[in-house]
Amino acid sequence: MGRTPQEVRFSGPCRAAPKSDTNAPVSKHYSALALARHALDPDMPWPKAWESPEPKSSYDVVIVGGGGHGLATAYYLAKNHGITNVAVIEKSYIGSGNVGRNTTLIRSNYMIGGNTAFFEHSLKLWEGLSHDLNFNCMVSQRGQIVLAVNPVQMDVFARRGNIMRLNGIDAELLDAGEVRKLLPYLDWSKDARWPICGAIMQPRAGTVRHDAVAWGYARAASALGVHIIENCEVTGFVINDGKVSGVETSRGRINAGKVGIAVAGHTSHVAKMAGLKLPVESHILQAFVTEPIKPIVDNVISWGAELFYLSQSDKGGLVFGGHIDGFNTYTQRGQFNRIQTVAECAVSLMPFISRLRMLRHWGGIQDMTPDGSPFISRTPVRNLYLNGGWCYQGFKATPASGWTYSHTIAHDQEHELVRDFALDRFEKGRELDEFGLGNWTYKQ
Amino acid sequence: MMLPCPHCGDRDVSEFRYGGDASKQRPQHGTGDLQTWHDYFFLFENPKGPHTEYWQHVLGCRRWFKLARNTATNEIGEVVS
Amino acid sequence: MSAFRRLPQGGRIDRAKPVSARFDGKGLPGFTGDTLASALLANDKLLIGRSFKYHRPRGLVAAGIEEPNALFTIGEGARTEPNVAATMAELTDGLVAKSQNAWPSPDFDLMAVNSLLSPLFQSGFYYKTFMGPSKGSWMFYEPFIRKAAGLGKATDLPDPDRYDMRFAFCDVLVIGSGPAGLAAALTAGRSGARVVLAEQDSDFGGSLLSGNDAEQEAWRVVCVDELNSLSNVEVFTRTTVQGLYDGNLAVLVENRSRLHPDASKGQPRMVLTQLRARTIVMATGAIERPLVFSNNDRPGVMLASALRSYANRFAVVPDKRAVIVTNNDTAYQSALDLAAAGVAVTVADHRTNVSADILARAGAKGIAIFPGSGIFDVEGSKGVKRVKLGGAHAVTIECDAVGMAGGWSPAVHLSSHGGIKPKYDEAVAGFVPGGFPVSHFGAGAIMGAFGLSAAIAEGANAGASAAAFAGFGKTRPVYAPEHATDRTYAILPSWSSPQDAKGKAFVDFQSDVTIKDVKIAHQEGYRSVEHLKRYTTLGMGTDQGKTSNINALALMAEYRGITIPEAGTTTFRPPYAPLTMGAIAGRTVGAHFRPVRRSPLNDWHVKNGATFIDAGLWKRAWYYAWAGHSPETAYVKEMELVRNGVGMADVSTLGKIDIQGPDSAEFLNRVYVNGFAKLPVGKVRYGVMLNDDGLVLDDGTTARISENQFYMTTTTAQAGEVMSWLEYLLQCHWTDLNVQVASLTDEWAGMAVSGPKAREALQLAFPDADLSDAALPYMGCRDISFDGVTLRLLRMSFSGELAYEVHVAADHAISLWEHILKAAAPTGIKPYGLEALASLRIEKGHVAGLELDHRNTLDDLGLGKMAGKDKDYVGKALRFREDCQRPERWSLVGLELMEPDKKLRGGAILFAATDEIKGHGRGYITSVTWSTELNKFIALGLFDGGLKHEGDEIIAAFPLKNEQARLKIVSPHFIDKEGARLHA
Amino acid sequence: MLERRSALASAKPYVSAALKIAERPGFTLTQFAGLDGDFENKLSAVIGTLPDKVARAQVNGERTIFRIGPAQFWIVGPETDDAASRLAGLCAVTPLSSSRVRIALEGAPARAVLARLMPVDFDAAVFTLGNAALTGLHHTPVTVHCTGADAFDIYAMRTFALDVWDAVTDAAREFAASR
Repeated sequence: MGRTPQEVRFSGPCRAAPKSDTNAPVSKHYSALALARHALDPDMPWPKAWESPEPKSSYDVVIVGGGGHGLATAYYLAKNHGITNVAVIEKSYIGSGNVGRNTTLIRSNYMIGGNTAFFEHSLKLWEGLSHDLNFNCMVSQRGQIVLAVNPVQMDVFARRGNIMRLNGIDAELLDAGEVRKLLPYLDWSKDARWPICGAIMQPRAGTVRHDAVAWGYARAASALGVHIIENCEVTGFVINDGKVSGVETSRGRINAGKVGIAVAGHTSHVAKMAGLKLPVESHILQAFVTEPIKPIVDNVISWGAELFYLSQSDKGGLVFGGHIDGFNTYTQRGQFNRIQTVAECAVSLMPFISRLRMLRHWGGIQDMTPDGSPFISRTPVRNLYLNGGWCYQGFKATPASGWTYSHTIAHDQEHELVRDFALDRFEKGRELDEFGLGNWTYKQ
Repeated sequence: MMLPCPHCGDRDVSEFRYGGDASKQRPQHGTGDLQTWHDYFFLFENPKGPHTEYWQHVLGCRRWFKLARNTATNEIGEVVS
Repeated sequence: MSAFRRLPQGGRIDRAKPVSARFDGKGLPGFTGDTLASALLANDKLLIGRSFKYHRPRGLVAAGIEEPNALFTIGEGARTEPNVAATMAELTDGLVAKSQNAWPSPDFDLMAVNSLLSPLFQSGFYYKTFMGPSKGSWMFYEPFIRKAAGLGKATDLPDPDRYDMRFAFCDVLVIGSGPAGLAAALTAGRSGARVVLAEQDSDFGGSLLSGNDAEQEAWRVVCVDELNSLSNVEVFTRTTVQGLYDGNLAVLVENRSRLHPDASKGQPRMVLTQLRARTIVMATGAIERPLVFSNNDRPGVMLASALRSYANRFAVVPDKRAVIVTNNDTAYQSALDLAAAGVAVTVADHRTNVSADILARAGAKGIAIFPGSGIFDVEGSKGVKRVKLGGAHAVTIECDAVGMAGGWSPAVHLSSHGGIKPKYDEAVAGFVPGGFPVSHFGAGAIMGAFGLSAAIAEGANAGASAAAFAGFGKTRPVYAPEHATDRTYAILPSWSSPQDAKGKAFVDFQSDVTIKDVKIAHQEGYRSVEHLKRYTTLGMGTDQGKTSNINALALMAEYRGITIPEAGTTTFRPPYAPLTMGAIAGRTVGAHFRPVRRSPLNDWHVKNGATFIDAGLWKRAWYYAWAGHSPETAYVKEMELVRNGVGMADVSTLGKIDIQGPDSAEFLNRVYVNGFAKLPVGKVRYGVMLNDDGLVLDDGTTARISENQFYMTTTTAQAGEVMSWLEYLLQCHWTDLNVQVASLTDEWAGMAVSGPKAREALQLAFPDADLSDAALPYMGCRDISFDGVTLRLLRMSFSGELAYEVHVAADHAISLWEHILKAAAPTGIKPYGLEALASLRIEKGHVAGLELDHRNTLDDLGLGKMAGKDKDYVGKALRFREDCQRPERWSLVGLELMEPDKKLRGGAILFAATDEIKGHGRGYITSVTWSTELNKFIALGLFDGGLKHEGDEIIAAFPLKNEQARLKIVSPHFIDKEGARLHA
Repeated sequence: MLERRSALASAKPYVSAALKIAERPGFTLTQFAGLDGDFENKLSAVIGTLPDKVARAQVNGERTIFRIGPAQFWIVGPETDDAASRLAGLCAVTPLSSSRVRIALEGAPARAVLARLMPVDFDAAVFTLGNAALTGLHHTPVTVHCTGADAFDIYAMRTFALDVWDAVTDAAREFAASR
């Protein structure tokens, strides 16, 4: 052991960090081979996934918000537009917002003109993401099945599926018999309050390991030179003559040629510092996970009776969610009546779930807009850009959001895929109400 | 969350229907141009902190009332007349 | 050779009541009072499972809710419940338990090969591989990973058990019945306050149940007896407080599994209580932490407090010798109790200075103490054989069990559910509540008060304060037993021993996270406690990190060179322990999932062979047996009946609203786009409402009953919305209007009598009424009396035929319906259902739910002309937004199928004849029907530019079925454009 | 000839020695709402004392009066009640006799059963004779009225009556006589 027994101290607080051998070869590229090399030489350290530099005094672009969208934007700014002098400023740890609090679903079953192409682009980017980032985000295209509970709903689903097909997106209409073959464990009994009469399926939809998205983008962006600055809160914008030139932060002023906001959940709060009042309210959406069990649910399942969606994570827990609590709040604590509602859906749709146990429930604060659709656009302040208002769909939008937002920032012009995500659409009467729920933030 | 219905007393939030920000000034009927109505209907202060809002005791006396609540803590304040 | 044995006497087990359960197919004897865990240990079953990732042999670690390893599948068939902690399962006759995650058995697990590959499976390995060779490769690997992951196997059969839910209210909720909780509950109870005491264990007493002091036991019994005697106190065992929510809502779940409840007799397996407590006393105790050293997961290595519990409560002890490793004084209580039970005990104490008092007391019992030492390694693969001490004393000791005493973590979970973060307390070397709202109080170990007399004093104090806060100021405190002392703690904040490179030192047993994984997370920059948790999966298991969190974040803080408070802690989220989904859902499942709404005519429909369809909450008659048994064809017969004779439909589901008051006309004039101010008494008018955004909210009819009274109908779907909307406007904004509204949806039943013979039919039914066109013209309304009952006749038509709606108080609905059918039998009148109703309106071009979808303007629906130009109405300003006026918006059209051999379907996408069939098209079909009048499929749809294209031939595409059909755009009024039939 | 038909005509009877659950038909229910400041005086002139709060119903002879909001009352009287005609023209009068079904619960377990259904404190010391609450039962609006030590009336919406009956009898299943 090389030390005399008397010298041993059992570890306690504030001892020096473990020795890391900086001369050891470092596997920057992730692969099975790299894993094997590390397995054979357990002392060989892995490199940091992303660097944590001190902020510089100035950047070409500052992105406010180190969540999925902010990190993806920084990555694509560097990769697609060659803009690498970029800082992502995060008030907590990266991925501390909704990218780590969602139900991990990805899909592109969108019907309204302004949405379809954007979300399909996102799904295509998801399909190549692990390779692109050299980080396994576990993109699992296990298919999403949306269950219809009456014939009228089947027509509504058909319209959606037809639009998808007409836009080159996969969609299948299933009758009740076909659904039953796939999902025998649903409540097919006479007791079912609403009988399942069919479904629409998108085979390419699925799930992604959510945290990995933040980490993968951070690592890839960092490798391209982007600065990722955690524990740094933006406290104001430097605006002169209607033009932004930097941000005030808890770690001092940082100058910037352009500033992009990507803080969904807190968009109103941040935009207000730039003098903007927005069609956005902050609402809590709860999510739930059960104990891990062996594989039993192989698809993503959504229900037409009430907003309810479920999938099984690779770790084995059933992950599910429902509707927002329905009043604006910034507390990440949900109301128990909503938890009951969701449990009632789960057990009524899949009676076997009754015996499983919920391990955790948590809440994320999401931007709700009157029509349920987001914003990616310039703002009335020059060189200040807005990405927010994601409602229920922030996670699945992450890659396309970064892709189009980076374009919007780089070219000072909205990317063609997000032209309809305009800030002035309510003034113009161009709502994007994907589900026809009406212009209410708390009912969308 | 328990909400104080001015007529029925403290009741569980599940008995109520939410009606949104009550600090907004609805233009008088028959007045207000497109911009005024847009700002009234579509824009939100969305504060993190004190908020007044409408609730209806829909599974009860059906009264709408204005309530003060803190959106940062969900602490319930007074019914505002 | 055995490692554990049951003592011949002692413990809280009832030796007079033997119990036999089954474990892995073999009998498992024990006694009432045993848990599955204690029975296994008593039967010397040490190796009871395999670990999640490496399939290492594992044994019990704890005796309580924090158990990470001993997870079993309990029950069989539809009652299979995976992942149950053996420490929480009471041993009952017939209990069937199976081990998990091992094949073929925990003793001989082929998957243990994983252990050899363990260097590959370090934290985050899956983020670094399984990406090749091609883009979608994860889909190839995922099934293997999924199969390897997961803990137990669930059943996919429906749960046959019942779960109940209740609401409750109290003045003081006391959580936990240890010394502090008992003192709090009793002190509060003596004040007369309504008190609820919730205890997760099968008996009251908390840590007292694991002790062996007669005086303390007597104190416990006296307290419990007095609590039971107080009528204002409710006490619950086996009841876990799972979460605290806004408004002092505590969610309690009582587990009654041991009673083998019979669902058919209404007996629940669990009862969830939503308890609104005016005040809450948290006496949730503390959980002992393990220490981190090589092979600290060997079966037989457990918490020192667990060894004490098994010895004192269950009379199960290590066969010959136990080694206890500690960094604080509390371990000596375990050591002394084991010694008293005849077990040889050695203590390795991380601290170099152990108090003289302890040295003396331990020495007197023959306990050997090695100060300045810790365990460096444990040997023995399927059970402990020996431990190697290091530090000041490098000795090897043969033993049967190891007790770990790494200090105590106060159970702060519930105290932080409300959003108050716990704070680190140096003296406790753990997190204590970071504060309480004014109505919450803490007492005992949760506050870091680990001594008995301190806990009781704090408990009494908290109970008195809580009662006083709830308005019960007078009470008599509970005092500690005479000889109760406060045990000393004197913790040295130490977490791990230096490790050997080959051994594995576990931080989180259930998630198989080792100290090396924490190091890797640190190296790679996953340093915030949340990153650490998410990257390594630490604390994500069913034990929710109860034993692992503090050690892990202490280690991470150490690697980062910061203090524990600087590193912070993760957020504690409900539930406190795994919470059965069925218990949350309660009785609101299956047929009781959501309320069923039934028309007043429902019983008649049932008796007369109607097939029902769900429309929101309503059950509606879809079609009737007289017309056939297929939804594809029955409605066509019913349509023919209405077009050629007369039919009667149940329209009771329409929203109906009574509007009274001097300003009623002005009110209606504001909410409808069209004028109502001058509607004459005795007349009905069709009206459309907009939302403030200028989009269509709902349509319906309103009749003027008298100068100041109106009778409004809304669509079935929007009835509730419209009612609330009217109340909102009146109560919040238009307080100057003197109007009262009341819902009549349930008061009045409605029957639509439609068809050329409608008047004839009604005349037969009501021979005394003047139904002439002059007396009751189109859009006229009149109340008549029939057999002493008021009927409201409204001459209006949804079908386009001569038609009346007859409304009557719902009590009389069936009698009236039967009367009309009988009296008007000569006309051939029969009932028609919702499908025919909806199809007839398509032929007439009336919009309904599928067109009124919150996306359309008045003009989109061809109703623009209705809006009064010179009057104000809700939504007027925003109706004229730029895009809402675009001439090429999708607007209502009629559509006729041009190809008779084809079928039209709802949801088809419309294209111009020359368009390429792709993209979003120029509109879509909203509603389709076979037209009996036109003898072809017709539809309503929304099309780019609407009727500007009347006469154009277009294409409907339905790619989901590879169908396309040619259509012609026509007026949506397929029949009787001039309205001759309506006015007949 | 136009007989009345109960919304619970097809309800499955509930049989129990300890707890009676049964429809209590045969009442007139009328809503009276004020259209001027003098409303409550006019109403009490005809009806007698009015309840001063929602939580407490007033029994005047054969009539039970519920305050259901500001300037709004329900009067539940016998089938032959003439309150509506006597108040016609003095305020907004809305007959609602068909709109509600009255379900009575009586017996020792009644409070426990109610506590399983509604988020209201039904403790014997709190919800006493004469207390009333407007609340939700299985997502539908109901009025609960304490009519005796362990006796209660639930006024449920007619179209949900059978559903409420099912919810109540299901909640009371463990007290039902076994078949």
